[in-house]
Amino acid sequence: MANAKRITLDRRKVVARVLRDRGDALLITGLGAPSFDAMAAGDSLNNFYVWSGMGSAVPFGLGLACAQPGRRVLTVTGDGEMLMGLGSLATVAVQRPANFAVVVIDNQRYGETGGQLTHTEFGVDIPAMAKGAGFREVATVYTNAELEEAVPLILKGEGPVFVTVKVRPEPAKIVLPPRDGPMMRHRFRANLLGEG
Amino acid sequence: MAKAPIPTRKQQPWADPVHGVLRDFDIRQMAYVPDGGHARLIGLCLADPKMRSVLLTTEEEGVAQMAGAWLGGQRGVFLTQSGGVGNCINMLSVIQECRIPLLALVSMRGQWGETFPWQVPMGQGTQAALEAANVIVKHVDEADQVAETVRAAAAMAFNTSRAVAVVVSQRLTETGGRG
Amino acid sequence: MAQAKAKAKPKSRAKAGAARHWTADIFDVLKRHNLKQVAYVPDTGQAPLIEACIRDNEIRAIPLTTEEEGIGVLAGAHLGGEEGALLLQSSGIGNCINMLGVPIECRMPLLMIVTMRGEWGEFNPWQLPMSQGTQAALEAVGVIVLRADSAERVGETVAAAAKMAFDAGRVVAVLIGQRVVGHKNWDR
Amino acid sequence: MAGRKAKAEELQRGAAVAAILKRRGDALVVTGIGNAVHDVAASGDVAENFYLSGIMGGAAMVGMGLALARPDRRVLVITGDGEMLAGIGSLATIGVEKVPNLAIVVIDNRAYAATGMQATHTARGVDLAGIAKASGFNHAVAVSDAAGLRAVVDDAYEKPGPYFAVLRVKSEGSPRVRVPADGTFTARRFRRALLGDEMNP
Repeated sequence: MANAKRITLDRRKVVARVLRDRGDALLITGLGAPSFDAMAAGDSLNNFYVWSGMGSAVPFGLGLACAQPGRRVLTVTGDGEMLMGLGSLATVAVQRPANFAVVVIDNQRYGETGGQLTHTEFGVDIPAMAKGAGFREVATVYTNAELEEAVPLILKGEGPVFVTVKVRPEPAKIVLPPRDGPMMRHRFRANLLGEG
Repeated sequence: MAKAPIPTRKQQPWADPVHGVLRDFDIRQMAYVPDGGHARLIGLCLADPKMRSVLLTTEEEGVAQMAGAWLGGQRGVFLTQSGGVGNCINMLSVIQECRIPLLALVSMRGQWGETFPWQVPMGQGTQAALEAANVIVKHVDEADQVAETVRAAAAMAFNTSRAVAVVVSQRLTETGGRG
Repeated sequence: MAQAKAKAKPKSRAKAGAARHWTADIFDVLKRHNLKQVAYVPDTGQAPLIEACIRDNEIRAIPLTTEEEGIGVLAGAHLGGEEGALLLQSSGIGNCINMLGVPIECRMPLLMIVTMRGEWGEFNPWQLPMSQGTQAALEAVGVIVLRADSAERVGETVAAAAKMAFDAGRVVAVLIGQRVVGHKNWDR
Repeated sequence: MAGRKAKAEELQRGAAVAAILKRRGDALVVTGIGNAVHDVAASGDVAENFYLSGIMGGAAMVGMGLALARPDRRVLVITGDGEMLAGIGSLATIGVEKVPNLAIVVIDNRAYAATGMQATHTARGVDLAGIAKASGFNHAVAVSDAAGLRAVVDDAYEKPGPYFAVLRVKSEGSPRVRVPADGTFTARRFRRALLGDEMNP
């Protein structure tokens, strides 16, 4: 049922487009391909790549958004990572952080383990779950035109915002972000807070 | 179900005999989160008409499913990566408290030759965490020992109503996909 | 202990104030370290502490659906310059073991206040397997564990743990013994 | 989020569960931790009940494993909103598996009754039925009055599953009922009733 529409978008272009106008937005990326996508779009001191603990990218973003209400906070993650932390949608919705947006790059595959199909391939509608959880703005994007509409929502819309972007399943080339955790933590905080 | 390429018998030679053992034990439900280490075994189970393979969102669901399967008179097997073990510790208390048989196959990360730092804390703690949950752990790092170890673990799990995990070393699960 | 009346409204208990409640000592530590986010799964033992956090204007109290969400929330908070604490029951530890790899790997501070079930005088057998393995499971992934088994020791133990967490940058759990929390008895 | 309106909930949890169980026939019942155990046991502590007392978030998946093992029997999971919230992901797993003989009934009092009636996420707008629908359940409803309950009493047994119902009940806990606490006993009692003497297959 989720596959009624054709999926044509390229994940790397989607993430690059979303981040192009990010300004000083803070970015948390989920394990795997979304981190590569964000890295390919250009490393930034405002990026933090979460490399383990599947299901943690959304609560990670929530904590950051609560700590930095004056900044836009984005979590960009994949469908498999999001599926591991569905309860966090309810937790975010209850907190209603106005500065927080979640973007799920949904290729309907577990990219890191060989491309096995995820629940979204079989009709699980994560944006509708986010709606049920109580997110303020929810959208599903299949086309470039819909993406152009969604970008302002992601970057400026009153949150919590949830956007799923359906992308083609082919994996993109791996562009490895830094993976030394203490280093990433230092550089992120030093840049944001002026301290270690 | 999965269209992903399945690792060859050459890459994961232990998987086919393990699948044979699962058939010998009349395993009817398999629960899994996709995982490169178990990829060949998962593929064999998915292709097996006698097994119902269930794709989970998180690993603890699989432990609960195994409990339900046993209550209903079927045997199951639960496949997880070592990280997933850390999601299951609480759910394993149900298995312990009810003395429900559980056969778990764990593929290791963060252990043999791991190059990826974030896998190390959980990988190094996997066996201790399982033992903290009173799971009997059988570690195996020789390809030709995996099937026999699974056979012993299954015999123990289903005959003595215990939770038994076979932990398959990263030495045997790497398929060269990632460094 | 006071806890025997499981149905008593925690609010009134906190205010009743004959003897100072041990949760008040924890709250003082949280305030002293200027914690801003407190993530929790409701728990009878810590109810007065949770309520104090909800009432406090400087603390954002964040209810979770499951405990592992709290590990992510507090990692994000730390990146954003705020510290916090996770309040949970011992069984919830078993949901967090994998997620704890994140703060451990990144050397992020994390303070967990864990009320024990399934040990001192527990009546519910289902609580025992997890609680008996709580400390071992935490240590399996490298978490530093401190214990407090009397109400008087709670405040200083949490204070010591908070220093290790926030000053030394470590992941620390304080296990508050069920002897302190009290045990329910539905058999009467 | 229709349920957020301050409309007085008419349903009383014990009576609602009793009404559902009255026509259970040979259905198998799995309960989640806490008050649901007492609600179910109050209608009769029978061998075909399995009380999952030990953990938050596992009841739906125990029900699914059981339903897959016994496609000839209706399996009913009766649990609370807090327990269901702790295992939200299992809704997606069940939605994908499309288990036809599984029904989940959530007794939603919008509070963690076992720990002092703290508000759960459903008290603040989370719509569990909407999430179940989004997960691929065939039917997902939320009811809060007698007419709605009557429909659930039929549909929980008759609608092709997976079926999901939220019963919005008064915000209260349940009277305690004596329930066997020993899991090794309830699990084996359940299997003996279901599988005959086959105690060690």
